[in-house]
Amino acid sequence: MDIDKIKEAIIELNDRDTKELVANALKKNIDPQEILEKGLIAGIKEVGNLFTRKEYFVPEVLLASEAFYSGFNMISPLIKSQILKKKAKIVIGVVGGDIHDIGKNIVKVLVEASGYDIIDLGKDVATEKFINTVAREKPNVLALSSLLTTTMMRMNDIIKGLEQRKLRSNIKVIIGGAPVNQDFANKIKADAYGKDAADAVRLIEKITGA
Amino acid sequence: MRETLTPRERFGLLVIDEKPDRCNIIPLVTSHAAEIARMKLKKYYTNGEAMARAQIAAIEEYGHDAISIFSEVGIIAEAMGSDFDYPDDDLPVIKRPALTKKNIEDIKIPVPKRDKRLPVYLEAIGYAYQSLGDKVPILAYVPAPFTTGMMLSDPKTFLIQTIRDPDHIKKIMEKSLQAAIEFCYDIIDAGALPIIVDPLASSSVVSPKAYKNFALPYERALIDFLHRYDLDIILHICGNTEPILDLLLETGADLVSLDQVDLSLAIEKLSKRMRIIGNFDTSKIAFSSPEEIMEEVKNMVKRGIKSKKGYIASTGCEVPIKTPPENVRTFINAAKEVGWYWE
Amino acid sequence: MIGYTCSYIPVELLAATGLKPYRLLHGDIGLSKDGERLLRIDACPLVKSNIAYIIKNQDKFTALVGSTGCDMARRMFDIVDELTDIPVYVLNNPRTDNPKIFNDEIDWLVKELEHLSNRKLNDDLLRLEIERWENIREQYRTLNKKRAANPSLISTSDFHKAAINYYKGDVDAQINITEKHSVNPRVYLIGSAITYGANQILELLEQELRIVGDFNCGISRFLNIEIKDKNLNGIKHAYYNQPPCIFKRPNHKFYEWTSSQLKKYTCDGIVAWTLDYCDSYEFELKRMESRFGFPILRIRSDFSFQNLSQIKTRISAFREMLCSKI
Amino acid sequence: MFEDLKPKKINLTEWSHQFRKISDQIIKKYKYYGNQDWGIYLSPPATFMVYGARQLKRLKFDNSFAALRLWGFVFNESERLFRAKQVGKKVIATMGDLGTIPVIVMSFPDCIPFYPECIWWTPFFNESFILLDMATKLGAPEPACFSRAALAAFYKKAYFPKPDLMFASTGASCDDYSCIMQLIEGLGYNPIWIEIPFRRKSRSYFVADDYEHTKWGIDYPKRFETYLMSEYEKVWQNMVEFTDINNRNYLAKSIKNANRLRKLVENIKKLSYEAELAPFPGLELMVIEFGNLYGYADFDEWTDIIEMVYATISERVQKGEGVLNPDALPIAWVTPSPDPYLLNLVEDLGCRIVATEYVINQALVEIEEDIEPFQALARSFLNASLIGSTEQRVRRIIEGVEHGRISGVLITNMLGCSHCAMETRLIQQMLSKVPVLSIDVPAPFGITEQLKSRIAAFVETIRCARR
Amino acid sequence: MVLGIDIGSCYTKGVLFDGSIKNKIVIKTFFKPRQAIEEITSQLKGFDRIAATGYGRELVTDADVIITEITAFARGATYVNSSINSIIDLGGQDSKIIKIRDGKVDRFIMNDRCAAGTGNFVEKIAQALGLRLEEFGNFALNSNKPEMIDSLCVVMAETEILSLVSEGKRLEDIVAGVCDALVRRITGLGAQIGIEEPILFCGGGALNPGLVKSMKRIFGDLIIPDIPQFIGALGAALSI
Repeated sequence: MDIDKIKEAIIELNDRDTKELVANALKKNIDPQEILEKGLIAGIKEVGNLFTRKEYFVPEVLLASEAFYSGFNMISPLIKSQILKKKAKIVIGVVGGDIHDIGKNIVKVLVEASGYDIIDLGKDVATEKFINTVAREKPNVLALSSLLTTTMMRMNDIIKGLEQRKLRSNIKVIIGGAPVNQDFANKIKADAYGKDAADAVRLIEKITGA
Repeated sequence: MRETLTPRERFGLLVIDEKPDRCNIIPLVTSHAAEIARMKLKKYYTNGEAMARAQIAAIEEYGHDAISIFSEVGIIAEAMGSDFDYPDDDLPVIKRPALTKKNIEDIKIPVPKRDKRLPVYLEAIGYAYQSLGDKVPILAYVPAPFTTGMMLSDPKTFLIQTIRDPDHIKKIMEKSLQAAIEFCYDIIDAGALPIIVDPLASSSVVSPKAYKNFALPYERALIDFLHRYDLDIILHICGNTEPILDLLLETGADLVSLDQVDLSLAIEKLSKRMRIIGNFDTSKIAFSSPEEIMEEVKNMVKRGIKSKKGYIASTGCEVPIKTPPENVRTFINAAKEVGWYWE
Repeated sequence: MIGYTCSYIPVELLAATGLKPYRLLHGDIGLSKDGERLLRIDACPLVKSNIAYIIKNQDKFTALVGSTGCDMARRMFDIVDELTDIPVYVLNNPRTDNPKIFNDEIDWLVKELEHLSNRKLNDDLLRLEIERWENIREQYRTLNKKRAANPSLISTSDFHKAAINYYKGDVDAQINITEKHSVNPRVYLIGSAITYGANQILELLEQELRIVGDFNCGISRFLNIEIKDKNLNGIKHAYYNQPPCIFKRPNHKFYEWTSSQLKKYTCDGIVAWTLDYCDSYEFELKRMESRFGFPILRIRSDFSFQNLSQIKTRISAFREMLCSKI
Repeated sequence: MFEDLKPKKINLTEWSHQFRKISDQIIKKYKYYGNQDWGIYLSPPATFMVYGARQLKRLKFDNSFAALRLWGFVFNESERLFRAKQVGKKVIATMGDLGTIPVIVMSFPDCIPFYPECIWWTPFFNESFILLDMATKLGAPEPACFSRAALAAFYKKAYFPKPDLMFASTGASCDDYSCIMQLIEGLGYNPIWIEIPFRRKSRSYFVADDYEHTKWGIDYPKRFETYLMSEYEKVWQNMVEFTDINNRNYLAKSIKNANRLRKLVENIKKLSYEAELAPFPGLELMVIEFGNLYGYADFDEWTDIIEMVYATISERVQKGEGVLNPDALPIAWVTPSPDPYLLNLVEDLGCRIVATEYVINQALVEIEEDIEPFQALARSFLNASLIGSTEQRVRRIIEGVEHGRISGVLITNMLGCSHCAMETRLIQQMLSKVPVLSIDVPAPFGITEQLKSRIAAFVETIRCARR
Repeated sequence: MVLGIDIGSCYTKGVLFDGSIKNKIVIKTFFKPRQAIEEITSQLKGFDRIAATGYGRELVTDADVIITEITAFARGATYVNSSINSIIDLGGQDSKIIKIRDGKVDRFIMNDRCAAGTGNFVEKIAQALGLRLEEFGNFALNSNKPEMIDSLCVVMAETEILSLVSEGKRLEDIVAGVCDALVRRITGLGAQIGIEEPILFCGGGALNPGLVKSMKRIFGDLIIPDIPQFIGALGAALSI
């Protein structure tokens, strides 16, 4: 009951309620693991679905993720050691010249909520920095975002750079953002295109086999 | 010679509901022009004459039907106080939005002839107009209030405020509208037709409800202002606009430029009152083979010219900077092959 | 003498007054420069020359008869009227397909001429003049057949020299033309007036080509006037129905007539001679090219022939071109 | 609107600024064909500059509301003609006669006459060779009247709709027009040709014709009147055939309408020329004179605008206000200038236009209302400038000079224009009591420093002569 | 081996031809065509026949064949590129436009007395502006906004140009405007016979990059041979 309310609070984009409900649930000694999975994560995943169904848009997801984090921040110290076993390592960032990171941030929330280890390089990230990070961190997935037609070409540069440094075969590259699509992904030889944040999580699950 | 008209004449016929010799062909060749002119991007967006020369070079190279004066959508927000970096080989990048430094009440309406890079646009228009103004229409892209508003703010805060603090958003909108009006005023004086661009109001970003509440009224107000001049106004919203197609009718725009939307659907819904501009996939123009482009553009144009109130063959969004020129040329040739109204 | 300017002005009527009809067909660079003292430089060189000639020879002319053939030719008399005391009669030419105005104008002209000459232009007098002029025209027609023969037996340059008698009203002068056979490419000459002083261009052309027919204000145009009824109505009818001036609107008939001539004379090409600022032909040249389907050699002139070597080159090239086609 | 402003000539930017003060309601008030969406014409010059009229950038305009209406309306003509056809009106081209046949055409409901050759303005306002170059390609020689632009416009079909019916007047008027119309026919159009006779002067040794006098004291052979009437009858019959309507009463009415405008314009000219200070700029006055030809394709709305102009001018005269300096020199202008900048320039350099001879007299004179309508039209047409002698053409200017009302004469010529080539020297001679400047109007872009100096020198000469 | 010689008003061109071009030379005529002919015949040796064309063609007394430049250009141009339908030749005193059908001259037209449509126009204006001819062409390349120059004659244009200079207009734009004005004359000329693509552009004018740019702006793609100046001489040689 309490946990359902937490899920609903997130869907209703209410961070204060979420915080209160999580506090209450903890007081009632409900298993943090359950609060997280069935409340917070279930909520944010549903938001992801609503987003896919074009019922929610970016602002809604932003508020939902605030609500999510308001609960998550209370819970994570309690369960860190036990369950946050990382499924895979993801590097994410917005390509150079582009500062539109909201979409990327939404992906980050959902991916993080789904239990991945995520390294966020932020926005306007130079091509070199992506490549160097991949070389150093050896992630399983590189997730690239861009909102501008003019900057989407950078994705191509990054993939070419990975090839040159012989890093390409060990990593999956997924891309997203308003101007790109499956066609574009094929053209630049990305492994996958995610049309929205929820889609991105599904893709990551698929290509990392987890 | 089959081509009878100049681009200017062609556009003129379109906006008085007459069929020109063939449809207008206006792929959104903006910063890509710098590539054609082999010019550093920084020079392109900081120097009006350079911007115009690049555009003229592109016209000479491709022979499309309009000059597009544009670099990026932050132009008004910058003049209102948002800080931008100017990379050499890249478009300006926002560093600090104005509203993270001060309150909306303290933001001043810019003076277009003076502030930041607004004069760059005006100079570019002036130069292009002197050079080709009799033959080619000049289109200057003006960010709509919603887009400017988002460029004035931390985007996340802005979007959250659309739900949490609508009154504050409206204050930002009012100011951005004023700024856009002032800019349009000078653009007209310099000789260009303003195009209203509102990419951040698309359904890729905000809900139709938010579009209706915060973007549409101000697009409409700006278009109303321009209609006082008896000008025909283009509204360009790239990204996904399918959910808001019906709402677009309420903007009062005379021409609407669309991106991710089914062209036939758009024609069905809008072409009684609006001319449709669009909507070739920009990633395709950048990456497809000329053969594929030829085929697909032809299909698009064949559908487009069925639109009752007129059609402009275009790309859904800007032609990406590094697009191979061969592809743009193919786009234009394809459209020229099938886009005829006159025998 | 009574001066006149246009193929639509019946010489028979002028002659019936007892005066000698004198066609104002002056055109050379000297007279033209003189004319520039009265007219802007962009006036027609023929008009400039004629004006200069009239002013210089005022005392020779009892009267002048002009027409509305073209704007400049009509306005020429406006100036003459201001600057001299010579009586001037300007006739409205047929400019559309409607004979009424022309017929009325002829009636008017007859009355004016009667007043001027104090002579009644009655049927007898007119018949006499018609016979006299028909007779001379018939002689020229015979010669013209030789010119048009294939191969051509006399040159247009020679024909032109002989025809000057007609234009200057020397009806009784002997016409002698020596035969000069030619197998050069056969061309038809069209365009602005070939003046008394412009024989040079004909000679130049006929060094390499043979002009077998022509249609312009000058040379053989008068041959097309054939008066059947020997009275005033006959005059009206013949003059109105001559092959139409290019200025008549619409000008389909000009094209039809010229096309038939080109066929009749088995021409290989056309030479278009135009004077500077002569609207009537300048405007039509492009259409002629496509309508007639023949190559056209254009020669534009102010009578100065400063570019003689270039003109020669063009004529040679035209010949080479025609020969390669024949 | 703007009653509080002092009369002034202002540039395009200033006009845009002033325009912002106008409310939406007022903008919507002025429309043509009653259409709210596209019928609006009250736009500042900047609008037309955006659509390609480049010269507007350097022109100056009167700052009255009436002038705003006037310019908006004039520049809107092309759209207005297309719209006319879209809403089912008939568009009739009446080429060459300049002022009379439109009156007949207007007697048929929903028939709109217009002059394709008036497009000669377009290359100048656009500062562009597009139309002129195209005309060259179609066969018009380069040294020919700028109205050859009409040939290109017919070919391009982008400046006015395909006329439903075309009349082309030819004969003793203007050869360039005649040739251009012939080439237009060659493009596949089908004009009905109307013949204009040459108006002979009466002289003592001419006895054969009866002569009559027009209102302006110009004599002509009486039978030409009858002849013109028969040509107008032909126009009428063609219109009847086309519209299936035959009502002569409409003709009397449209003559009345035409006269209303002609009287207004006559009064405007009189007021302006005789006022102490020039109440209205010469460029606008020229546009007003040409409006008499056909009301820029909406005769009623145009007359309404001219009424407003008249009110504005009357008020200014009453208040003793003007747009030019009090010491501006009164000059006459012979032959219209297709270059509007030249009219601006001449005023800037110290002249004031107080008499004009724009070769459209037939459209300025009142049509008699108490005689048979076709006869009245014929008699009005016989005042035309181009169909008679040069002396008749400039007689009124000569009178002005003799009465001391005119202290200089400016003649504009076009290279290759036949009547200019023949007349200009003669006019110079006839008017030689005052300084005369004859300049060739160059193609668009053409006003050079050299030309400016010549006009300045002309002004100095007049000043010296007056001293 | 044939010597084709083209005696133009400004330059005299010679081509040695024997199945292909063996040698070629161009010298200034300087109003002394006889000297020019002598110089060419002495410098280009080894020919056994001569074919002459150009305005001084009649002066080559020992020529085996004499043809006009119209025919010569048509022969030369179709040899260089057999697909062409029109030739535009921009020479010093003359400009000509030739329409080709089946490898033969179908129509041709030359400029009238006026020099405004010839290379002479450019030379005169370059002189007035104090530019060398080579500079002139490259200057024009640097302009996107040619000034409009519309006088129909060289002398008038000179006044107009000096007026533009005094108004402080950019030299590049003026020079580009001069090129455009010249091309407009050519368009007017070509309009009379109707130019058809593909077009070969030759003569000395084709060596001027500014003119080439202006020509391309109006006529679209042009074929410019490697030896634009020698088309006439080549065509003469081919006529034997």
